[in-house]
Amino acid sequence: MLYNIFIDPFVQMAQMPDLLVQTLWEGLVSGVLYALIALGFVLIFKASGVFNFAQGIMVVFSALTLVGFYEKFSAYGFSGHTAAFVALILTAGVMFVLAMLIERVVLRPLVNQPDIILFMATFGITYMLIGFGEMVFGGDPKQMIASELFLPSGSVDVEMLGGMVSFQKIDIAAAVIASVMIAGLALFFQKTRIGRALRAVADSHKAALSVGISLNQIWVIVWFAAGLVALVTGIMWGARSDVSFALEIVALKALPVLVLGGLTSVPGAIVGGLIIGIGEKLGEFYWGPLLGGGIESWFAYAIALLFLLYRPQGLFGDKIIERI
Amino acid sequence: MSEHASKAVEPARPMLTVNNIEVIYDHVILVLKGVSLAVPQGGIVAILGANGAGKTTTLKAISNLLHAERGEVTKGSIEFNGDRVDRLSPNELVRRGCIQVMEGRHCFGHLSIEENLLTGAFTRRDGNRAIRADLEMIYDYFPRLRQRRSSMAGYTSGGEQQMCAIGRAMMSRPKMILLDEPSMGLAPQVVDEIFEIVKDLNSKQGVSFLVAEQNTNMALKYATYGYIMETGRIVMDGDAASLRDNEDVKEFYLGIGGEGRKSFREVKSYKRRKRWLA
Amino acid sequence: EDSIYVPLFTYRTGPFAGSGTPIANGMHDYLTLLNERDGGIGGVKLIVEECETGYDTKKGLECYESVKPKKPVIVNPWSTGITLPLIPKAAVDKIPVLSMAYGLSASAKGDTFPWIFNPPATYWDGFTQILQYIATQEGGGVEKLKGKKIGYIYLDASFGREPLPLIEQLSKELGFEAKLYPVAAADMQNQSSQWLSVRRDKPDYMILYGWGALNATAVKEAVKTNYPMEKFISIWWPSEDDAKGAGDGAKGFKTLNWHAVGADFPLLADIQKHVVDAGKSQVSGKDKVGQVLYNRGIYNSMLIAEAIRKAQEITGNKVVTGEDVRRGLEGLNIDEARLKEIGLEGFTSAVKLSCADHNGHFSTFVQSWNGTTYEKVSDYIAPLSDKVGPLLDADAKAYAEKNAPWPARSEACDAS
Amino acid sequence: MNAASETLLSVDGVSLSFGGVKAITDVSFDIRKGEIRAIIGPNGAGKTSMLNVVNGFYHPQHGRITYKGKTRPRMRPYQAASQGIARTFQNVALFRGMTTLDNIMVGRTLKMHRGLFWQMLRYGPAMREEIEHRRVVEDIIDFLQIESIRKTPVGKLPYGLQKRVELGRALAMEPELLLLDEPMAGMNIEEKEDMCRYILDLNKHFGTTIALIEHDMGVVMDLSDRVVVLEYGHKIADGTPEVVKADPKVIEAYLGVGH
Amino acid sequence: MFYRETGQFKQSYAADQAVFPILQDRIGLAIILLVAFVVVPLFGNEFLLASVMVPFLILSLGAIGINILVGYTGLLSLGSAAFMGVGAYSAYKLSTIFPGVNILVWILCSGFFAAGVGVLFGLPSLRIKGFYLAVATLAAQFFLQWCFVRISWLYNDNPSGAIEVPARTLFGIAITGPSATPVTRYLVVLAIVVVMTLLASNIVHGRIGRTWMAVRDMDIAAQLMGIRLLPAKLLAFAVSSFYCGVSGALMVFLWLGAAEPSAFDIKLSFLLLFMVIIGGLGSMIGSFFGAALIHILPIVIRMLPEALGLPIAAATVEHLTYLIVGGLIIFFLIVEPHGLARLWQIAKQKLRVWPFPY
Ligand SMILES: Nc1ncnc2c1ncn2[C@@H]1O[C@H](COP(=O)(O)OP(=O)(O)OP(=O)(O)O)[C@@H](O)[C@H]1O
Ligand SMILES: Nc1ncnc2c1ncn2[C@@H]1O[C@H](COP(=O)(O)OP(=O)(O)OP(=O)(O)O)[C@@H](O)[C@H]1O
Ligand SMILES: [Mg+2]
Ligand SMILES: [Mg+2]
Repeated sequence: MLYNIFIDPFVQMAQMPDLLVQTLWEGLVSGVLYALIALGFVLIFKASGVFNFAQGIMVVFSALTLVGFYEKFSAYGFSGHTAAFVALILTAGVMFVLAMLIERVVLRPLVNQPDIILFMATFGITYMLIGFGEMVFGGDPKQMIASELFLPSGSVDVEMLGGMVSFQKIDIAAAVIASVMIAGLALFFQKTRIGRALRAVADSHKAALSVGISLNQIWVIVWFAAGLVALVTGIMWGARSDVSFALEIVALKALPVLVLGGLTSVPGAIVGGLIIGIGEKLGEFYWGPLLGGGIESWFAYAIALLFLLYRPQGLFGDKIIERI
Repeated sequence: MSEHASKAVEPARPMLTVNNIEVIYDHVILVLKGVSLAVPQGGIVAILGANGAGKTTTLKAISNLLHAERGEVTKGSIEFNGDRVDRLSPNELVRRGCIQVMEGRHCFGHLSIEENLLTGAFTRRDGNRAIRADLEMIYDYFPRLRQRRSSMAGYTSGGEQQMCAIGRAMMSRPKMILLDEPSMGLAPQVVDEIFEIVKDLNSKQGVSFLVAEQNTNMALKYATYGYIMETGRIVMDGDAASLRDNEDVKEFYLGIGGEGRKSFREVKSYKRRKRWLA
Repeated sequence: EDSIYVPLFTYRTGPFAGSGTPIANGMHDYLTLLNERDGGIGGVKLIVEECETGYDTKKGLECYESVKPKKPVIVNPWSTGITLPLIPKAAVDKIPVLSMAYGLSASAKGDTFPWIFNPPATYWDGFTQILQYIATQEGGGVEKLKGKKIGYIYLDASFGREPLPLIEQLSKELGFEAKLYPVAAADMQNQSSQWLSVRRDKPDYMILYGWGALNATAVKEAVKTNYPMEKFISIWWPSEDDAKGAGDGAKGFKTLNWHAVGADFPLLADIQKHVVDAGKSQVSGKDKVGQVLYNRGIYNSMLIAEAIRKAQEITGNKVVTGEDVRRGLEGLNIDEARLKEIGLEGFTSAVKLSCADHNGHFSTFVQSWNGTTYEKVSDYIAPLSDKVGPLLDADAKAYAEKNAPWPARSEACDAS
Repeated sequence: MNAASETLLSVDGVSLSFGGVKAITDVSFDIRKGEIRAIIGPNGAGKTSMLNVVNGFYHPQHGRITYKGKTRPRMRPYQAASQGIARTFQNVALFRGMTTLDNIMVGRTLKMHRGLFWQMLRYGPAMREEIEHRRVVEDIIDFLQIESIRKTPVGKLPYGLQKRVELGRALAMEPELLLLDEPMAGMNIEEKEDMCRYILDLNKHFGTTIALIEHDMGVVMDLSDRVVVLEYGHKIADGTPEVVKADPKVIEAYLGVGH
Repeated sequence: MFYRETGQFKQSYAADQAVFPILQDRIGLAIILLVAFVVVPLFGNEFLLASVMVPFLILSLGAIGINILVGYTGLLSLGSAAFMGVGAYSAYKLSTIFPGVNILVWILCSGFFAAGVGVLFGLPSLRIKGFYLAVATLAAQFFLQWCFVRISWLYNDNPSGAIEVPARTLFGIAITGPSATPVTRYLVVLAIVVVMTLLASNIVHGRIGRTWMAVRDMDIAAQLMGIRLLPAKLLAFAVSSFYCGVSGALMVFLWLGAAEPSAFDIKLSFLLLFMVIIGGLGSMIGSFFGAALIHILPIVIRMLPEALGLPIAAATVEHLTYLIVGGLIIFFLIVEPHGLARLWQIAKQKLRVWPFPY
């Protein structure tokens, strides 16, 4: 038993290094994809203290809108790429309108309410998006228009370490896009005037109002940004599986990532994502069989919990201020 | 009431006027019952009154922060620089030059002191250099803040946070500052300093002030005009000097009844507060 | 006015809507056709009403309670979760439950479960059918499985776990090595670790028991790992969409089925004419008629309609009740001739149920994805009844024991 | 006040720092049983931190705290409470979602013993206990003259009243040592006078020892028996109000010339 | 006019400490109980009893459990469905191991198992707070759900993977199983829920409740009042999980009749949490309001088109239900963020000052 837990997995790793590399790569890719979802949460949380339950459905909604627009255009005979990019722009527009609506209808009247109330309100948004989305797009799964958006397909197979390791091109693209986005957002928060204002809003709505920060404007910006992140996430996840309402479940995967990295930290999202992604894959691949497999569903949470016991605010989260 | 008397001494056209406003919290709790007041251009006006009189509520009504606490102005109007402002958003009001320092600090705990001060300049469009210069000015006013500039505001002491809140408001280069209990929790030296700063800004930059303050002594020393509130109404007003000489004010707000200042030890019985109205 | 009330539990919403919608359309359109074209069954109009469950057990039970006062002659839960609580209720409420190739496998035993029907095959049957297909690929009978490594990737829930005891038993008896790859419901779209393990273990064949997004993702991951598609065989639930997403790489992906794919049948032509073209269907496009899951719905409704017809025949009543339809199901006998009459010649094999056997354990065949549709690539394969039978008996007995006092069958058998 | 009365609490060479920030450096002083001891000093001098050290919320890096003759290496806040140290807070720390009455009742927690079972039944012993303590609490409410706000959620009270409720909550613990952190901030003269009376009455009639932080020099000088002055975490003076008031270091660091 | 407390002076602290000090409230409560125990069973049809009232009561009980944790103690938990599952599975195991003992005993006992598991997963709450804690409890949710799937001993190795409710009686009347009529099931559930609500309400109005609220409002200050955080929080976890556990057992035994592990999935956790928030955090009656809004309202909306004779497809109705329920949640939050319970209070307040606006 002890051998199976403590020795055998490492023996396996040593014996089949190519598989280890492949596992790490898969972990890295899932990590990046988790991080993308987590990023949407972080954006909104950091900028308004709202834990946005609707992020998952926003991913689905944006992806469906994109595909929906694309289908409409290609029905009118536009060529693949043009239609795809026009659809992309229109979808961004839709996300902007959505952000405005949410700000106007939901957030503005709820300014300065406790976090949990805003959290609840995002649940209302989720319900409405589900109802609206299913009404408009129906429940059938749709194909993501990956190649029309010039996303690569196929894989790069590299022979190494006595085996073949294959890197999916779409995964590489996802990793690159995610890194760029995350770096950009991190800079934005730390270095710009708006970024500072965003953090101020998250700290206290009331005080932010009193110094003249326009919550309305800021919320639109942030929710729009989160909408765009959702769109990118939707494209990437959609390219992996189909675009359907089932994708919503994936959003739950972002929660341990988020917590591990710290709810308020953009770099935390990516680090958390990588730790969870890689930890989860290694755990499932090498240790999972001992428990009969399928431990991935809670393993991520267990990792997150362990880290939290050590650092209650996550790895990079803002310190929880306890002062009397 | 001395309504007409006050008209006579008004030095300039009012910068801020509050006309007969009524405020209700939570749709059912009536807190202000018809409050009117005016702050002249370049004036320092004090609102005095006991706990719960409605000073804070009045200030929040002016700066439009009531909305965030489920309060609402149901009657009356508020004008700033001649325009009605009671429907504006708080940030628009700040942009027009009226900013509030809230009671009880409200710093951004997770931002450093310096970042806190910089958020004050959010509405400003006059460039980094001017903002930096003002930052230096604030640090000169409050040297303690300079020492703690990179500490997270949440970890600083109560007085440091109070300074930070005041400094932050000053960073917006306002035409008018609504100060809610600025002296609370500050060392006596710093209280003096704050009021000196108020005077300084008032005389050098022409900033007007509306100050809600419990430290009546201080407030009336620096203010040009004062209002006294009781349970949601203005019960007395007049220029600072006349209030200072008023017997009732002396007795209840300055603590110097007929025979001059008493020791706190000698206050014999719990007095029942005299009410002017109601 | 005379009518027969047939509620359809459907799920056109929720995460499984992709599969639920075509099934619902198929079921609905068939019964609507009967109303439109023939004026119902035996001259009695059918009242067909959908109740949306969202594949959620609680909502499903709510549907059940809401249709119960309207005296339904049959219910189709379309979810194992909804079926299970209905099993004991059926006898009390006198409403037969048709759980077509899902639900509780043991409910095939008519003696123990007089009110539950799950034709045409159980998941255990399906598993042995896949094994036999593999054996024929290897060029022989089941003895060819010896020494083979067979991977089983499944939804880690009751549906996927049901074959586990069978697998354990068979792997011992037939000498193959089984590798298990459970996928948690929350991780349906995220199977890379399972497929990494597949890469490591290199199973000779992969068997898939999935549902909804799990199928689509599994196919994609299999393509990504370069798993040979012709060796990847699923139980009967994947749809066209599930394979399509993976592109050309998915060609050769196989699933079990017991009915044809395509709209090339007189009955489906009639549906096209009387229902779809008349705007009485909810299908989003003409090409949807004839797809796997649409036809699954057709098959389901065919069983309902034939059971009602049989019930009318047995009782001589036009308006039948749930009790009558239960008898109709037990006496169900759709032979080739009848299939031809219905307009579904060659659509499927004959169906005959009995008092004792509510499932039939019919043969299924293997179909293969060719990039646009599924093609039948094998003959009908009968299940290994000698292996499955005892398991079923034992399970039915165990169920009755665990749920003691389980009522003994009091319903008489019609002579057939 | 009897100067020779025994020491209740003594602080020996306490130092406390947070990362680079030295909040308290090597401070020693004592509090005698039954006295009113004031701690004053400029903002950020470490007064609040000192109180936090005393009731175990912060743990000093160096130094010892002896309370009632016992030295504890690492006192936990609830231990401090159970040994009779109660306090009020600079930033009002009331339980905002509860009524005045409930807030003060929380102060009685340590004195109530009926467990979950009786609490669940409520009638019987739990109710008797509840009523018994309610009586005590009503006395406190009477004493502080907050009858009218008994059932108001404290979050909605004006600042001054919140401070009073907080005092009530601390009193409910029947403390031996009461730590007050700026109890009179944000009050006008009249209210301060009331507050002073409460403090003096407590001290006189119940013999409660009081440690007081306050920036109003009038109050401090009038009430306190002895005063400690901190500056930048160092103790710069300690003695009777008269002595301290005259100390040039104190005048320079804190009082300013005006006072 | 009718809602005046004038003239109702309290002669003793006992009367003033009562949970319902105002006469009109007590009369209202009596009427509600009368309706619940007599009118509803007499006049309600099966659908109302079996699909509306029974689930509503069971969910309310779960919501009370969560309210104790989230609303009263301020610990955000998303693992409540799993704790319900623990209750359900332990009731199932107990009732199959000891079939002779009355099922109600086991249903109530199952709460203790849930409480135990709850305490275990409550341990991190000492260090972890807020949304971070929520994710820690998610670990409980997913881990326990995994156990329900994996440990087949829990469901007696049923090949269906589900727990199936055996038929059991009380005084010769079937209360579980297929032949238990909706009326009996309703009355049994109602009795349990009423008693447990009463007990919970007693707890939260007493010392322990105040301790919890103190921890919620300001844990640091609570500590300095002599409250030990860990025991207080763990007690909250225990009591809360107890209620969830019983509610879970009731859910399987008296409502669903059989349940797969997915009956206790994360969706249920969220739903219960939302009932509590929309109903009113820290309010017993709010738990009922919330359960009503989130469980009953969709049913009503779903039935409306049919009642009005509108020919709307089932799926469309479902979409509209989502839209409307979502919209209403937002609407109610905006009208009163503190939940329906507070709205109710304000309504009473208005009634008190009626006919004046304030
Ligand atoms: N959010 C609120 N909801 C309900 N009532 C409130 C609210 N805020 C304040 N009040 C009530 O309004 C009245 C006036 O309060 P306000 O804070 O304006 O007084 P204040 O004069 O500033 O007192 P202090 O000197 O103590 O700061 C008080 O009786 C208070 O209870
Ligand atoms: N938890 C902490 N982390 C970091 N620094 C702290 C912490 N607590 C206090 N400090 C710092 O220690 C110093 C002393 O703070 P303290 O609150 O004791 O001051 P104070 O004397 O009470 O001042 P005031 O009169 O303004 O309330 C301050 O500079 C403060 O920033
Ligand atoms: Mg105030
Ligand atoms: Mg302090």
